[in-house]
Amino acid sequence: MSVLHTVNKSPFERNGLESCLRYVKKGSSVLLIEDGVFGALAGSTTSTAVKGAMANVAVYALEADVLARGIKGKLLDGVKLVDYAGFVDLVTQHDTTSAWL
Amino acid sequence: MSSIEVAGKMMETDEEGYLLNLAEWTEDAAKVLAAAENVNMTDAHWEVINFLREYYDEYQIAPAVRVLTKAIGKKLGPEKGNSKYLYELFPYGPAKQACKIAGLPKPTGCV
Amino acid sequence: MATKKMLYLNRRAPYGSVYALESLEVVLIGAAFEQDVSLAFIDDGVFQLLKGQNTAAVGMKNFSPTYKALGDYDVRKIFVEKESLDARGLNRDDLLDLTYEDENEGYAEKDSIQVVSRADMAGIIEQNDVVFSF
Amino acid sequence: MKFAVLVSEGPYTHQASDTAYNFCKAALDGGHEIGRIFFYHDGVNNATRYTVPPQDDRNIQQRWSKLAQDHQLDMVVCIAAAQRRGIMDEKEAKRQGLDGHNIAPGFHISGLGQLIEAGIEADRLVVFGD
Repeated sequence: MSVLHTVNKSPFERNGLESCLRYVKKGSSVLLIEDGVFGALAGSTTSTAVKGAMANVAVYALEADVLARGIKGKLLDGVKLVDYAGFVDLVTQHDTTSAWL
Repeated sequence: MSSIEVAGKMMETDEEGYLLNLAEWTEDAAKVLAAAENVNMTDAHWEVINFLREYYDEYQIAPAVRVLTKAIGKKLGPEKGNSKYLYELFPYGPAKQACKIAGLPKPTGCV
Repeated sequence: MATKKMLYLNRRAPYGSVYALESLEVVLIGAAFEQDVSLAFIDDGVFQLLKGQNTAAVGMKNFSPTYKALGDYDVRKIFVEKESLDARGLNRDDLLDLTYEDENEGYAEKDSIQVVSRADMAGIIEQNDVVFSF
Repeated sequence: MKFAVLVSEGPYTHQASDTAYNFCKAALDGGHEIGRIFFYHDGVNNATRYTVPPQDDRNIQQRWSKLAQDHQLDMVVCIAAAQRRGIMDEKEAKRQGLDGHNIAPGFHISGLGQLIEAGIEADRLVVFGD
């Protein structure tokens, strides 16, 4: 079964993203929302881990949260942006959703 | 706010008659609480009340009715481990009525 | 009603926030629905199951004894991640003894807690239809 | 597809209820069904009608109430969590001997069983919290 993992915490404050990345399996996806979008920053202390995960899973970020925080130009290559409708689509495309709060 | 009188001492209860300070509970309080519910306390009632108190002491929760019936059946015999028996003793339900008499927290009404 | 595989994913320590307590409340109510229930404890969630909790001085209710009632509620699959224990200097002996009675084997008492590896935990998370995160 | 949504945080402090709202709206606009929105933990605070944000801020409670009205949504507030945090409907306030109630239109108070049931009946459960 495929899982959509949502992460809503900055990786610089909490370990939700780090923890989540330990459990993602091929075919699953990670969606960064709220402060979780800071996990998509390029050149940060988390970038290597996120890039590593992208070898197996797709990493998305909620565009509204990226824009709100002014980081659209600073994201890792390969992170895909979605709007809320895209978020809904991702939920439907995976068998389960697991929130890393 | 209401109160009941137990052996000369006033104990506060809420609108539905549950003790506010559970630490005040005594067997005499149970008798007064039961009388207010028109429950005449027999040995069979005490068995259930004591069981509930022991369960709460050990696990810090009042057991769900199906857990209570199963556990009572195991401890006091299968003829007592059914909800019919418990509802005969406590017509308004073992969760609400027996917990009130036993001095356990008021069920939140969850389910 | 269909039976679903439901996972309660616990990642927080007790007392510092209400999530552990209110998660346990969901589990107890949810048990009445007779679904295929598992509990997973990872990260700080493993602190919920520590023996020897004493809340007297903080003035909060100690709800750790309630985990021992889970067997009565037919909650029998409690997975604790070994790596999370290791990272915190803990092992199985530091955790509560949680048991259930197996009616198929003469009501023998069995351990509800299974300490599993991170790799196994990833598989457990993936097998569920519904994940409640707390 | 039929969704169930769990909102575990209150309004304004965390973004969770904003995200939940935007998600629900997008799902409904996309032709999906929301079987139930369940408010738990501090999430019950979304349901007080006594929130008065400044005029240039969003009114989170009113937004939920309108969404519920427009789409006949079932928005349930957990009774145990609500009692801890002082969210009352008329019936509960009376049962508890309180002098008023504060639940907003479109929300109703019920048990945790409604969360489990929502999880069973929906195709997907999505959790928003802190």
